[in-house]
Amino acid sequence: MNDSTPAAPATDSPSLARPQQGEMPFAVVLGKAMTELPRDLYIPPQALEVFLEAFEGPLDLLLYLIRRQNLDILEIDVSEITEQYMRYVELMDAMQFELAAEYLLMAAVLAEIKSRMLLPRAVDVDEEEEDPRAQLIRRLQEYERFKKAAEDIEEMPRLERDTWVASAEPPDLDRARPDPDVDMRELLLALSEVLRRADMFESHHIQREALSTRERMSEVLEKLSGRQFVPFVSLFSAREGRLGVVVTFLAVMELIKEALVEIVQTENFGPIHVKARSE
Amino acid sequence: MSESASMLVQIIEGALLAAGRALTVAQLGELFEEAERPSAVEIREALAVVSERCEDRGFELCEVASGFRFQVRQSLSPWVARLWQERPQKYSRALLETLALIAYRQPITRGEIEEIRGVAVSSNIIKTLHERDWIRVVGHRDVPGRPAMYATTRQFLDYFNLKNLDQLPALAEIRDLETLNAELGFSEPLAAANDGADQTISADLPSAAASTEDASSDAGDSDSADAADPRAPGGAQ
Amino acid sequence: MSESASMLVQIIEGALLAAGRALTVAQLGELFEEAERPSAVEIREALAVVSERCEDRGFELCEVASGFRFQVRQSLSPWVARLWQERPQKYSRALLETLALIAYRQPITRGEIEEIRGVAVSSNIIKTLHERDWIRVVGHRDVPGRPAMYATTRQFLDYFNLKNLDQLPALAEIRDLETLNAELGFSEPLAAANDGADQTISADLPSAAASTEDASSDAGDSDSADAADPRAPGGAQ
Repeated sequence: MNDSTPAAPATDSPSLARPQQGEMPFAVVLGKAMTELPRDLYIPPQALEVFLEAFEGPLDLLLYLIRRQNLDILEIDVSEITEQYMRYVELMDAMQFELAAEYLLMAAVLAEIKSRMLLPRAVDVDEEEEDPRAQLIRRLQEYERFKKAAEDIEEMPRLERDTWVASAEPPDLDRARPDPDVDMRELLLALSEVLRRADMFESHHIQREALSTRERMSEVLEKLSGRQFVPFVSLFSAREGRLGVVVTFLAVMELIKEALVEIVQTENFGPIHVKARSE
Repeated sequence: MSESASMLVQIIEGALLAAGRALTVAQLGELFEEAERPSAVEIREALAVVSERCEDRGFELCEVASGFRFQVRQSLSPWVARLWQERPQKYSRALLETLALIAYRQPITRGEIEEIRGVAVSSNIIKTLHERDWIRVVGHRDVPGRPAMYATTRQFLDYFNLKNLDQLPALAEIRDLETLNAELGFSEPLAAANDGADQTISADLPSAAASTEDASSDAGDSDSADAADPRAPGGAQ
Repeated sequence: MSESASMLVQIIEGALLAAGRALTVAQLGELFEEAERPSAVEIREALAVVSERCEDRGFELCEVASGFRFQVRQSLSPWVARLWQERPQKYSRALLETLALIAYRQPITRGEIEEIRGVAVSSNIIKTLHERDWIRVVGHRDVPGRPAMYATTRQFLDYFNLKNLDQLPALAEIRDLETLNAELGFSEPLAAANDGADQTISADLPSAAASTEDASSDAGDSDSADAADPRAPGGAQ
């Protein structure tokens, strides 16, 4: 660690931790707005940080250097670019060593390429190994594609800047909430639960027959509602057959037992009338 | 209409729709650089054109207290309202218990339900069941207060795909359901049933009765201690 | 236009404006009772009419990933933007490059993004992209550390006015290295580099492969001194 570098722990200052990741490519340095990249290699030390932020990393810096020479990536003069690149990195080094790690790595790559180019080529050696220059070119090309893609995305029409979703006031709404669904099993479980709670689960038996009787009880009561006397016979329907008649009869008996209906016969063998007790 | 007037109309339309709220004539004017700002009269004229162009469309220009805004036509409310249709909620356990008691013990009064459940039945539950047309008052018991007696309705039977109350699963089946419940590892039977219904059974009602039978026979098969034929009560299908 | 067709057009217009978001053809269908529900074809026909009726208006009908929506015409943005005091958010190059890599190379891990960009990706960028709902984690790569793989979302497409990823601008072409190697007169074949290029190409979106092929033939045509068939390596596609 270089003790002389200004203390800039990554945790304290996000802008220094990854300067090349800064949200703003340019900033105000010593009250002066940086609107352009430096034209020559001299970077005022105070501006280095800002300068670094202008680049998205070593690949971006390399691309910048290549472009400044009006060169195609494929024609880069590794020697010259390396010289320039190293001078930038030296500046960084003097400033803030830890900021420049990724740049230093690139410097090493460049130095390796340069040294290889100086050596005579052995055709049949290292067939397997990729030419570091080709690898660098490929990385630069690949990076450049996405740098361009990012620019394209920036240009794409987008919401809140170029267009807005149209909306209008909805009409007054009658928001009927749909009815909940009920599964028969829920009903059964509810019943079992309530009966168990009532401690009736063991002792209470409801017979299948009783149910149809109870249903008929409801029907009879409904027929009687709001009326004085209803002829007993009118409660029966021949269409229902014998079973129906029996169920109705049992229902009426049950209603009488529960004191829900009153049964009236004014004379022997006369017509029987039924009346709801509470009406 | 001149070109600039047509442009003004478009800008007003765009701004009102982008804002999604009412804008005053002054606010519309502020969309323009001072040098190009149309007069209030021009803006009002343009608003009149905007309004005209809404004829026969799904929306109209309205002037409200806070300015002008586009509104979707009231006549479209039946369709548009479906955009906000809320998901149905689940019924409370209290409601289901009340409904079960009315179904199985009808005709039954509220007092009788409360006696069995051990807690008061809220008026909301009775109201909800009435509104759903699942219960009806079939008479009044001749005791002090003449309480209403409740029974289930045809709509109730229709909803559960039953021809008559006989087709309600017999209480004996509940034991199997309890087994099923335990098998499914639900600690709280009813809450579990609510959740479980969605997952285990496709909740579509026509098949509900059949699934219950399946459930009961499954439970029976998996539990040999269950001596009684679990299919017997299900035979009412 | 029949009366019911005209009504359908109005309902669609009203619903899209009331919703204030994109609606799919299916969602538009759900505005109707099942018995009256228009077919998807009828809805699409009505949408075509809706679109036509926007001509010369301040808004237009657009189809994005989430369906159809009305949008304010881009040409009006200089005026409409004044409705808001704040300037629209600017996004850093780092964020846009990261987003571009995720969009074009999805699914991709943070490590892979860093490899191509040559620098670390700050957690803030990933966080911002998540918060905007533009990216999501679609899985984890089965390598040490099981890094998350990122992909873009429908919200990303909606925000950038896209129907699908195919509508992203085509990636810039990469000239075939083998061809160029020959052009530049290097004696050493750049075999390894070429392998690498193939790998990256296959990872591209469907449309990228075509452009790469174009690129290789362009490069070949431009240099007649090139004796070897320049298309040979490209033929491996």
